[in-house]
Amino acid sequence: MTQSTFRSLALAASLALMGGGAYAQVRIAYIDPLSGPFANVGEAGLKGFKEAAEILVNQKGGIMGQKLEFTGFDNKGSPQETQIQLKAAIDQGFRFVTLGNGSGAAHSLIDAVNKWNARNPDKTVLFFNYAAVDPTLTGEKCSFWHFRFDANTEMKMEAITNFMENDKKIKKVFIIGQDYAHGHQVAKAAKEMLAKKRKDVKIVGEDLHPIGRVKDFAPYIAKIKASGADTVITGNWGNDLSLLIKAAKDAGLKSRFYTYYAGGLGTPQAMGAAGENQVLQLTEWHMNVPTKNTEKFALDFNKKYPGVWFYYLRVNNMVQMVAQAMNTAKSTDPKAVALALEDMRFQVDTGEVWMRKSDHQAMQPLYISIFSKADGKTVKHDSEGTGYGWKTLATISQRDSQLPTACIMERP
Amino acid sequence: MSPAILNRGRLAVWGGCLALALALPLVLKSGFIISLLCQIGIMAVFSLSYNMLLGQTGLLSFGHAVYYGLGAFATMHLLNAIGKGGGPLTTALLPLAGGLAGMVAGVVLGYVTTRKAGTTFAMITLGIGELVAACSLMFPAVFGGEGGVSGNRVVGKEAFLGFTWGPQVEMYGLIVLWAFACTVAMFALTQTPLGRMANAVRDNPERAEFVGYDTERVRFLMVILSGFFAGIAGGLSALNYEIVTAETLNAHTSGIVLLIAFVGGIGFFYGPIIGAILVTVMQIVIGGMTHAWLLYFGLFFLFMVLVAPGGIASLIAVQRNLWQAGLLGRMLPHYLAVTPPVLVLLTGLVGLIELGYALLSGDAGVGAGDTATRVLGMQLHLGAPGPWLTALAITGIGLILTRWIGGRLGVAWNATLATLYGDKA
Amino acid sequence: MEFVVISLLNGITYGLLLFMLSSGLTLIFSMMGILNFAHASFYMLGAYFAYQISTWTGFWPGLIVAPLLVGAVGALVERYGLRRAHRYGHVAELLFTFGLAFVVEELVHLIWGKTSVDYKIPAELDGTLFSLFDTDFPIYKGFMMLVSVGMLVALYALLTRTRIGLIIQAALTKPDMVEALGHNVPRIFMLVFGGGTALAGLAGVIGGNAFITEPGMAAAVGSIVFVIVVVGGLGSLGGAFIASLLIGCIQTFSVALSISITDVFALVGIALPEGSQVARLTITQLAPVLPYLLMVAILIFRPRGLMGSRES
Amino acid sequence: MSAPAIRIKDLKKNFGASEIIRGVDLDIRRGERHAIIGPNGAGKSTLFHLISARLPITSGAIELKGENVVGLKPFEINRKGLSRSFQITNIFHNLSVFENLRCAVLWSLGYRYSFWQRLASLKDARLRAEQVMEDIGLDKRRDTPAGILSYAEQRALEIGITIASGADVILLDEPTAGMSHSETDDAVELIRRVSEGKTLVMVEHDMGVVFGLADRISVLVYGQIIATDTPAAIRCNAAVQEAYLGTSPHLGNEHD
Repeated sequence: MTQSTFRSLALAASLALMGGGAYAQVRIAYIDPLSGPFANVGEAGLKGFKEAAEILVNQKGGIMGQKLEFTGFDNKGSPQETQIQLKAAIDQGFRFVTLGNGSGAAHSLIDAVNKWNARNPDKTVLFFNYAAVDPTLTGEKCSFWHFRFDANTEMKMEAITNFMENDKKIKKVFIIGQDYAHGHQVAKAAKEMLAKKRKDVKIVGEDLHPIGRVKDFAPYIAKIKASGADTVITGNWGNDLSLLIKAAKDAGLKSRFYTYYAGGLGTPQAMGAAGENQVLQLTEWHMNVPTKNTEKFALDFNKKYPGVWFYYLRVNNMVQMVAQAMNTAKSTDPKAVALALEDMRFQVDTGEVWMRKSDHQAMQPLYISIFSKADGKTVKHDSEGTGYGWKTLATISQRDSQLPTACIMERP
Repeated sequence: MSPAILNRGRLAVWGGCLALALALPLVLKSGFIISLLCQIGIMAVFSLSYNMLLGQTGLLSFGHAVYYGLGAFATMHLLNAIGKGGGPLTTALLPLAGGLAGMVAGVVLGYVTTRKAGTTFAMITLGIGELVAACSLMFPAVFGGEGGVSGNRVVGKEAFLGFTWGPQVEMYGLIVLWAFACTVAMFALTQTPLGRMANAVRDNPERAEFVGYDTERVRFLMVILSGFFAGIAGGLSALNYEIVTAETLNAHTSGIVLLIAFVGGIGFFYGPIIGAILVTVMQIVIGGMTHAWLLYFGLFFLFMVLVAPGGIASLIAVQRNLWQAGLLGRMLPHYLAVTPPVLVLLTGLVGLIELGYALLSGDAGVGAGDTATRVLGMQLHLGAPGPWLTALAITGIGLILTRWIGGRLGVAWNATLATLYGDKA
Repeated sequence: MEFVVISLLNGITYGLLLFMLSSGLTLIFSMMGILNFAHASFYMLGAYFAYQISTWTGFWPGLIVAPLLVGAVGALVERYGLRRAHRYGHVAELLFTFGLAFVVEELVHLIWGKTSVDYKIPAELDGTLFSLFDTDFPIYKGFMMLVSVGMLVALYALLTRTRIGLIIQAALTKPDMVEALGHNVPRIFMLVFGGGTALAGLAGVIGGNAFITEPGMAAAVGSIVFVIVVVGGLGSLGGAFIASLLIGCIQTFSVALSISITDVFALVGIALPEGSQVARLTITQLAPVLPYLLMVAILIFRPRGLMGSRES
Repeated sequence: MSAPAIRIKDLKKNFGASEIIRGVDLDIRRGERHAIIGPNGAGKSTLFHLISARLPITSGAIELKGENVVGLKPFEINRKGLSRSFQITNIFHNLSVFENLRCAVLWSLGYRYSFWQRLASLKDARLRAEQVMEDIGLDKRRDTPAGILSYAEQRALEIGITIASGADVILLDEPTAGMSHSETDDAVELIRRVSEGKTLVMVEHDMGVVFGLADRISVLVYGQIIATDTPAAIRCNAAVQEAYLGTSPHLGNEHD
């Protein structure tokens, strides 16, 4: 309740007509769903940020002697509410915001931040995006005021298809996805890139289903089976992914599933044994990537917050890179911080993260891993207490996931 | 009761409200508050349009967001299509396009839905709402997919009378004007033959048929007109947020507008306005204080359904009637007497819920590992039985006291109401 | 052929589950005139209760106890909530269930968390019942069908062989008459509501582990059961049964049809302009919204539903 | 001579297997006051429901002023100048007495579904509603919600709504049911007054009312008209005597 109490006080303060003031901390507003159906995702993210700020920044001297703090603002997953919460944050003196869940909310926020900065050049705001992966956010809609620390949909597909290029067992591919922008982008990228890299691979089917509305995936599995596909590519997440995998197991479908989101936030639990040796994921990190510090950090985190599993390495990357940018710029002015972040090359546990200047998209090493029985050796840690964990199949270097950008950035 | 006198009084009330609304930003300068007020204005129009169906025509709709959302998308697309060719004046008039879109949607969908009234109507609107919401995600070219459609409300180089609509406070002024115009129009509609026959159809559709009216036609027209105003509200939201996503037309939005209208009071024209203010403020202020706000909200709603189904407006109206009859004095001591036990009960309940939330969901910022949390500003240890027993005891005491004193309130209430309506009848 | 048989099996299994959900809703709606918005919430409660029981005693006791618990909760809701709301009319009742769905979901969040729970299929039922053309048919799906059919038979026996059943049956088609005969006692309402919610609970017990037990599961099926009740016809259990199977099969088979709207129109000789998004939609994409389209069509062409005996 | 106000030919109505109206032939002359009597369950109210299209007919023909009206909706029949009241009070409960009556006159004055005219400015609607309100003696209760009127007042309002539109064929279904003697007397006066110059058809159990008001009487027994004649002739009709004496000892007051 600490932060809630604080927020109600802050709110009371804003109600008492006090504008923003000077604070002895560097504060970042975390605008994400903290109530409603996606609250678990939002809460896990906020815990991650708080923990990362404490351990990776504040315990190491902070930012120019100041503490880095994250404060939650509940946008309830809604693009409109996101804007109201942005206003609330600005009122309370926040100059940095971060958001990750839902490209809708991210689009809303990037628009609102752009407009706010254009209309209030003396009180600019900077937006750190830690998980919204719509390529247009660093493409057509790219903004000087937005930085993305996660690889976008197309980069991830580039990495996946790079991996598939070398797997000559793949002959027939089926693409299934949720019928909305993300699903469309995944399908489009998969088709284009496979056509380039593996002319011999046949796309034997492509299906889109409405998001969150399919209960029984058996008919889709029957179709995949009938198509004879040995590989399935899906951008599905949440229940749409878990149900798909479960239905595949029920029907005895042996194809491999290449996924974006099988690794976290409840999916391993829901998928359970059904995913064994069939489900692959692409992430910037997972528990069984041998790392110096992150493994310990994750274990401590999981112990401290039972039921919340550390998932986002990029949260740690972002916190450290932002802190370094501020320290380098010797300023907490958003524009100065943005300039310092541009072109930054930062060493993390998995290698180098490069923030490309042209579109503000972070480039980082990525891992393809498969859901396997935890054995204490290569699969040292299981995922979400399921007894199954992720086994690395391939590492995609930072360079291999880079794609040209369509971004034409307006710079202040 | 000559119409002229009535209108003069009404004119003063309406004018006063408009002046007050326009003057608010002079006092409340916070950007957050202005955003909140904008939201309230939009929701007021939206929920008033909803009440044209529920309160005035007796049609319970679970798909009203369709009109709102389509209005918003139409406005946004038009805004983008006009682009640089427009100016602040055209922008200010754009919500009208949203209204027309809502109206067209009303013609198409109303044709199907208004064949039935009552529960069947409710189910059909639910189904149609789902259908439209599902389809909206399938056509990214129209609905913008997950990212929605965004635009810039500042168009053209010249200001119109000094307004560009860029600053939020200018947008607020625009919303107030539109909301006021819509409210006047919707009120005027209640005073027309169609508006009155809508009431008649609500009260007794069979009788309405036997005085010459086609009830299906009355419902159909009301859906179309209601779609028009919902569309305007949608258009305002498009201009205000400068982004429209598929969420604006889904079941959640439909549910919220129902909540607002009901909590405010569907039996009174101004009920939904009260609802819009109350619900928006609750959502944002209580939502800012606790993550359990949805639960509080649901419980509050259930409480309203069971105890005050006429909504806040009906509670106000009854008090006013009591006041006019000189009976309010009889009830006041009871109200005062029941307040402390209710507060005790609420404290206990809130304590229990917050403890539960902190323990079971692990509130943000506090790990369940250290099992310490702050409830109502107190540092508590969740593992120990102390806080739980205290909260339970407070709830119990509150419950007993509320039942006891509330019972006496109930007796007095019934007696007073009997006097009030007994005199009248 | 292979595909048809497998799809048919899938469709029937899903349809039977839908029937378990909609039968209770039909009973409640037809008899009490209440559109129980929270019906799917009781389905969810069934799944969570069964999960909780399964963590203590395993799956089988939960199969019996969880629906009974859900029914008891339903009866209490009727007794202390709905009956009070009833005084203010049907709209208030409906709104009460609307709010209830809200509160139940939040309580589930509060008690079991916001992610899915690990409600497993019991080991006895985990495996393959038979293989058909190289596709496995899991034992659990067979079990689901068995329970659904068993419930159908039991319900039929209850309604046609017992006195209370006859009263309920009469109330389905002629509620006024039953009321006039003095049978409209609150106790029957409580019983029907409890019974209806218990059926939803049972569906939850066997649907929860077949699919996923999570707080959004109620919202996911909430509206489809209303569609079934409308399509089947108000007051008709038989209609609900046919509509459930129909919708189960429609959803299954339409997934199989990868043809686009353009192709469909081409079949009847109409050429659609190239390139429009509508024209490019495939039947597969539309599969999950087909039930709603069906409902709209039914309402236009046969407003009383497939087997309905009264108009509203 | 012009066509009768209502002409019914071989009208039948079944509910499932049971025949309720078993071939009714009846002509109601223009301008007459016609009463339909008969024992309970004879189908009197059902006959009204069929004429006014509240229930669909099974077979036969119904003509209103020479025009076939079978298959029309209730509101269409109403617009052709037929208005009816109900045995069970059927009014707009939440609207005031005045609003109830104003609703009843709107269509006939041609305001249809107008949403561009203010009710307050429609002088003719107001005057007409006020006139009817005075006629039915409810002018003191102008702003009272109809739902809280006394029973007799509600019955009066029921009649008021029925006649307000100025329809020239009026069907009254047991207008005095449940009233005390003095209330009944008032109601009879009211009906006599408002039906002046119009065609009136009424179902009534109170024989005092029937024989005091009606020009002609039809007797409906088990779904068939056994006699149609003047009150005097009906009183001595043997078949009527038999039918009535079989079910009730006196041809007198009867309430159900």
